Amino acid sequence: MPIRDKHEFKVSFLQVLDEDGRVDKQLEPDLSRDQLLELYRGMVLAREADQRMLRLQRQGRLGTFSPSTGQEAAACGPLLALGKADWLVPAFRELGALLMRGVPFNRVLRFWGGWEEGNVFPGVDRTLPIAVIVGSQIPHAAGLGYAVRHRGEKDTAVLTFFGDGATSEGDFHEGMNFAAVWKAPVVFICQNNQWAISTPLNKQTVSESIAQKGLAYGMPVLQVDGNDALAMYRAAKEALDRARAGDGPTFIEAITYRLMMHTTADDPSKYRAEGEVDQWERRDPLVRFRKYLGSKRLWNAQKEEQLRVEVKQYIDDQVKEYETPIDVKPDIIFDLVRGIAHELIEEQRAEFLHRLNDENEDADA
Amino acid sequence: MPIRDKHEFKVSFLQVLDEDGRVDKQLEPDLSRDQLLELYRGMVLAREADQRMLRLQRQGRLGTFSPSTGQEAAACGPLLALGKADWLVPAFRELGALLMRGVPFNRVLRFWGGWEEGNVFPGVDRTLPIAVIVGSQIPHAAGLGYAVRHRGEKDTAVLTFFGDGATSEGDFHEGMNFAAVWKAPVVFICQNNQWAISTPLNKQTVSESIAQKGLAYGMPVLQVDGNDALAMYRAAKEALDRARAGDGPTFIEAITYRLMMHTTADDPSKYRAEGEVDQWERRDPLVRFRKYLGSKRLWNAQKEEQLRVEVKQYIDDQVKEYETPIDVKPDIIFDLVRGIAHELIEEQRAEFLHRLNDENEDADA
Amino acid sequence: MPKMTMVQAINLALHQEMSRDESVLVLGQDVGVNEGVFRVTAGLSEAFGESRVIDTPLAESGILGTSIGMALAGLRPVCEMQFSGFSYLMMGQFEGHATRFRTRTMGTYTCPLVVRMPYGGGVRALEHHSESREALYAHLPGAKVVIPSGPRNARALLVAAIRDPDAVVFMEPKRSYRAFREHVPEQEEVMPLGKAQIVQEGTDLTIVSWGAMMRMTLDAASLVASQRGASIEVIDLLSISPMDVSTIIGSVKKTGRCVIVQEAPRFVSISSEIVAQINDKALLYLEAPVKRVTGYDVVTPYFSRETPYFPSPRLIQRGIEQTLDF
Amino acid sequence: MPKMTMVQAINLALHQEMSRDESVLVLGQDVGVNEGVFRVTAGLSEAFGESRVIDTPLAESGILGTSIGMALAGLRPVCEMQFSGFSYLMMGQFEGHATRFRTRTMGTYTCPLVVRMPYGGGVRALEHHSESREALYAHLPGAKVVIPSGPRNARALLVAAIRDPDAVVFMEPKRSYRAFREHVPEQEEVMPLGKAQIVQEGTDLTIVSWGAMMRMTLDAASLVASQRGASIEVIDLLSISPMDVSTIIGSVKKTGRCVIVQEAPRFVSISSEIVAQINDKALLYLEAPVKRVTGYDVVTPYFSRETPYFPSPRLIQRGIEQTLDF
Ligand SMILES: Cc1ncc(C[n+]2csc(CCOP(=O)(O)OP(=O)(O)O)c2C)c(N)n1
Ligand SMILES: Cc1ncc(C[n+]2csc(CCOP(=O)(O)OP(=O)(O)O)c2C)c(N)n1
Ligand SMILES: [Mg+2]
Ligand SMILES: [Mg+2]
Repeated sequence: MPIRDKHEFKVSFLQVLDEDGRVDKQLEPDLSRDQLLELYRGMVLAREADQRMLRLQRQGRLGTFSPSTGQEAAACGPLLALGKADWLVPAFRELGALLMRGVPFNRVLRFWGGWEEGNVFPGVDRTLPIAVIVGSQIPHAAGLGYAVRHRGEKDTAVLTFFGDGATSEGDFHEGMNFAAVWKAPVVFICQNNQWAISTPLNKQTVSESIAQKGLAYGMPVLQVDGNDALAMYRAAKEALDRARAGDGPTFIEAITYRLMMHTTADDPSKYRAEGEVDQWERRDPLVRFRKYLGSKRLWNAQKEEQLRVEVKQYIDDQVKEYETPIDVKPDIIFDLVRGIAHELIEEQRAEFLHRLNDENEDADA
Repeated sequence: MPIRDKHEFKVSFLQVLDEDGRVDKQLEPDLSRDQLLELYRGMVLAREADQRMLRLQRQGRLGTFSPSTGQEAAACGPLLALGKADWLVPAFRELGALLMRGVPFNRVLRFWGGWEEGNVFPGVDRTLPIAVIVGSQIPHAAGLGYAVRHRGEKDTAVLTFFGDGATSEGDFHEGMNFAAVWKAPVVFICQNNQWAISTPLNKQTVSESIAQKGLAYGMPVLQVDGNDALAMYRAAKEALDRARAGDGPTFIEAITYRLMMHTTADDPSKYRAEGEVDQWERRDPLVRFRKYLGSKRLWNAQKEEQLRVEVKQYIDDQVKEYETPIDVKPDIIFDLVRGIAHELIEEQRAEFLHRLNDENEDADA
Repeated sequence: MPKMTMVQAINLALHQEMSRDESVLVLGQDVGVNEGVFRVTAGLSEAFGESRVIDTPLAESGILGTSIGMALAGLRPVCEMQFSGFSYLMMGQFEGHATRFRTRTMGTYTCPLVVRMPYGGGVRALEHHSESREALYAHLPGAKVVIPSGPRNARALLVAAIRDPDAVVFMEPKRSYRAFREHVPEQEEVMPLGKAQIVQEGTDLTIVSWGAMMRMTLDAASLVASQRGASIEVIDLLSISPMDVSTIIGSVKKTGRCVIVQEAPRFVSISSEIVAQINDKALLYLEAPVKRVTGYDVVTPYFSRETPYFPSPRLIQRGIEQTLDF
Repeated sequence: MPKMTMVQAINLALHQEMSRDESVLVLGQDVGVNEGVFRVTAGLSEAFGESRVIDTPLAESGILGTSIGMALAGLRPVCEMQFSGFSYLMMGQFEGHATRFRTRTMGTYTCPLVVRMPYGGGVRALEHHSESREALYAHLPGAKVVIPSGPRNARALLVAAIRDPDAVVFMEPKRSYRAFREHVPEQEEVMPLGKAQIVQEGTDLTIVSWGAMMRMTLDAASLVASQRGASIEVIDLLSISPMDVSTIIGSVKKTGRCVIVQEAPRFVSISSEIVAQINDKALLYLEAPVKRVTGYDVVTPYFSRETPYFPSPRLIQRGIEQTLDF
């Protein structure tokens, strides 16, 4: 008794498709052809959209944004398991998740283009906007989880994403703990893409894994190959099912990699070796999944070509829509500051409109 | 490979003296007679001082305070291992630690009596004042650890205390992580006394132990019988030695119990069963340690009597000192707000002195 | 109904609102079984159960952050910061989300929540338990900050805060929690947010105050009135943000003299803004500088020294006299 | 020496202070290998090594909290909040400790540290990257808040902040980081904290401004001066807290008219305090209400809408004209 081992823990690792696209039959999820194609389309759309955003940004047609190329499996796999009644609480590097959720691409563009309209998702409910303050959305997910359970919404869960860097923030810790204590139906997915801007994982934490951070909260944890869309689907599906069944939250670490810059304002050559990137390019989640589809005879070069054309057409249309001027009153922000009007705001609105007038005259003159 | 256990962890539990005071010879630390008696005196002093404070508070001679009765082993054991060059970063329930550190009891009284002088410890260096904001001192300990190592102060470590409730705060998380990443020489001791005011441990966290929270940071962790002064000494000594040797921080969970109210303003009968307290009273750390001393023929009733007399005499003297009026300028706070004088502060100081004058005249009239 | 303390009145508001609206819930440290360290949440857990009266872990940012999540889902959480001195730990969630979701999503998501917190000095408490920092919250666009001064308005304002569509910081002057009693009607009473109250009419001088300072202010005002026959108008600000500037301006235009009494330190405070509003809108009516009777710009001393660091009736009286004599 | 941008000037201050004093170190997110997201810490890691230029984990409260620990041990940490919009996460450590250790321990322990943070709008950045919230820090007793307006004073003030015995919030107007260059002498230059600077003398009207607004203000002032022959005094506040009130009062007593130009929202802001100080000390000298040209009390809009939400030279010009014509 004097010194004895009292508690034991382990962190398991899940991979379904290996790096060559070979599937582990035991673990292969039971997905229909349509579901598989939906997942693949989601990833391709995310990739193509990302590349287009990069061009738009370089052309000055879009603001700074955070590319997600390389992380499509981690973002899209779980979305295939998410229902309409579930809540989605994103960070800022889950383009694929937003698009699979049904958020029109033009809204994403509007967000990065500097318009609040980019946070309004017509017809898409229960989907929070991008969270810019790292980790701050994690307690929101816990609160949403509490709310849906409190309301007796059976079969409803909450899915939230964040990065490896976010796990250092107090809000990660507090949000995870609340969810665990409340047994809230929340699935926490950390996209461990190895970097937080220029900070490599080993300066972020010296734990052997990110997954083990969930042990602090008494939460089931799993480490997943985040470039394996099937594994991500499987892990998220199981966790969401557990959440819906009332068995509480789960923490999933998705091991993946940020193939591009942190944001378009960032120059990764300052802090990381090209070789590292090459190595991860070989683990491209799209290539791997395509091989799997091929091996199931669901895919070929022609289908790929068709898909790319369709996706690009969609993107073109959405870019056009994005670039259609937004027609709103210039003082809309004064309407939005609070739900109830107040004299000081109205006074300032009047000042503002007067000033706009004055400056426009000035510009005209 | 597809699903496999990748990391394994365990939490061990340490006890040296069992509940009847029987020692585990293998684990018994090599302490001299003087050291053992110093440790016992520390615990007795803490207990007697706590009881005296309770009386003073009830008599209106002291403000609200947080009694530490029952937690003496957890606070005093580690102090025996702490050197003068080490830093001590307390929370607010380590009376024994402050007294063993050499802080005169009258200073502790002054703190709880509402005087800043209670944070000035003549002749005692490297000892921070009581931290009231739960968990906020934890990052300070990490920063101090960085500083001493950065300065090349070999053989210097930092010891910090906090409660089970504190482990829910973001600052616990952030401070622990910084210390781990920096391999800072810090020993973190959580006094898990089962309650945070009225919040029981199972509403604070659903992890099987507090100790395992350290796994999140890749830190060595240990759970200790916190009512066993020898185990606390041993665990802290090993951790401090490891810290001094450059091997980084350690997290220790001391399992103990708050035998009294949270503070003198609290009524625990509202939220906990008496039976629970009785159970823990049987594990009184002083009784256990006294049995051990007796079994080593270092102690008997007469020595106990002598010690109690000596300690009470010290307490009496210190209470007298505490109740001697403090002679400082009434506007001292204006001197202390910043290190450099400024006109607005001087203007307000003048207003303040004028007002004191005016109100004194008023009182005289 | 017997007269009530502010603690009882706030408790009544919580009971009635929780009965009225299922979506209202209460969360915070020790608010359940222990009924709050000041017993403000007495009886709630018993009446509404643990799922609507939640004892949370010890984490202020987590408390507000999860409350935001609940509010986004359509609940109306009333969360408690055990003392305002620990509320700065949730400043990130407050500034970054509670005040912003409405603008950010153009009204698609809002945060109908209340953050209750006891604030202020005068109760001989530990460090961090005596400050008045309403200015920090009031500066933030989108925030609402409400401070009652007595049992009756505490009840009526808390009801309004709970029903408000946005985040409201509800600061309770703990010095007034049990200091006096007032009649509080059993039936529902709601006061609009954003409105001050003229609690005493007068023509010679306007006093603006709020929270625990109101009682002292009324005492000082009646002393000066009786000693000098001055007619003093007293405004209870109640809503710190948004501020009922027109009531203040209307009064100052009438009296030409103004004293502001505030417990908080002076620099960049609510009193500064009131002076600035008077400058903006009624400068030419002033017959004397606006007088600020406030706390000092120093770290609040420990409680044995604290008394002269807060305004006193005498200090307020002097401020009034000085302004009348200018 | 060639002319420098503000980024270069701040970098120079850091280089020189780190060379001069071994106890100075720099920490924050991406300040090391990456040299800061704005390159403010360029070359420091190379020159002084990883142990004095620390890439920290992503945790603002942890960054300030550990800096406080370092400062208590006698080091002089200069920590960076990557953007001021994330600094509210460390409000608890700032309010609770950085500003209080001196009073709490009666001077036994102090916190000689600097919190650098880029702030303010006008660079078309994401949400949370455009606010000016100096008022939050300035309200806290014990805090020092400094805002440079150009390369030369940025360098000289940062040196002073690093040498200051207490915690200093050093807010860098990111819009001015690279907007213009100034001659910055190679040899040491230190400006005292707590002092404003009269950058242009005049007799008809006083303008007080700071940070990124200074340039616009000077442009507007010279336009009005040339168009109307008005003699305008311009004060660069520099030190937000403690504030150099006597310089402002001296100027207003001379000119009788004052315009305050501030990027931040108006309500309970630095501009409010300046008006209040003028009310307290120079009311009878005023020939017109003090004019506040400020941001609006709304949530800063996303960047495509942001421009008209900040003061513009034209708006400042109008404010000056209106005050002259009153
Ligand atoms: C609280 C906060 N601090 C700093 C930043 C600036 N910042 C934006 S993204 C980022 C790194 C995030 O890293 P990680 O969580 O790993 O996500 P990733 O960018 O890799 O997807 C930082 C420091 C921020 N947005 N929020
Ligand atoms: C940040 C913060 N929140 C709330 C409080 C009020 N409070 C004081 S002690 C305490 C409970 C602390 O529990 P724990 O950490 O277990 O320490 P213990 O009191 O049991 O020694 C609380 C909630 C505080 N002091 N600081
Ligand atoms: Mg990352
Ligand atoms: Mg405890």
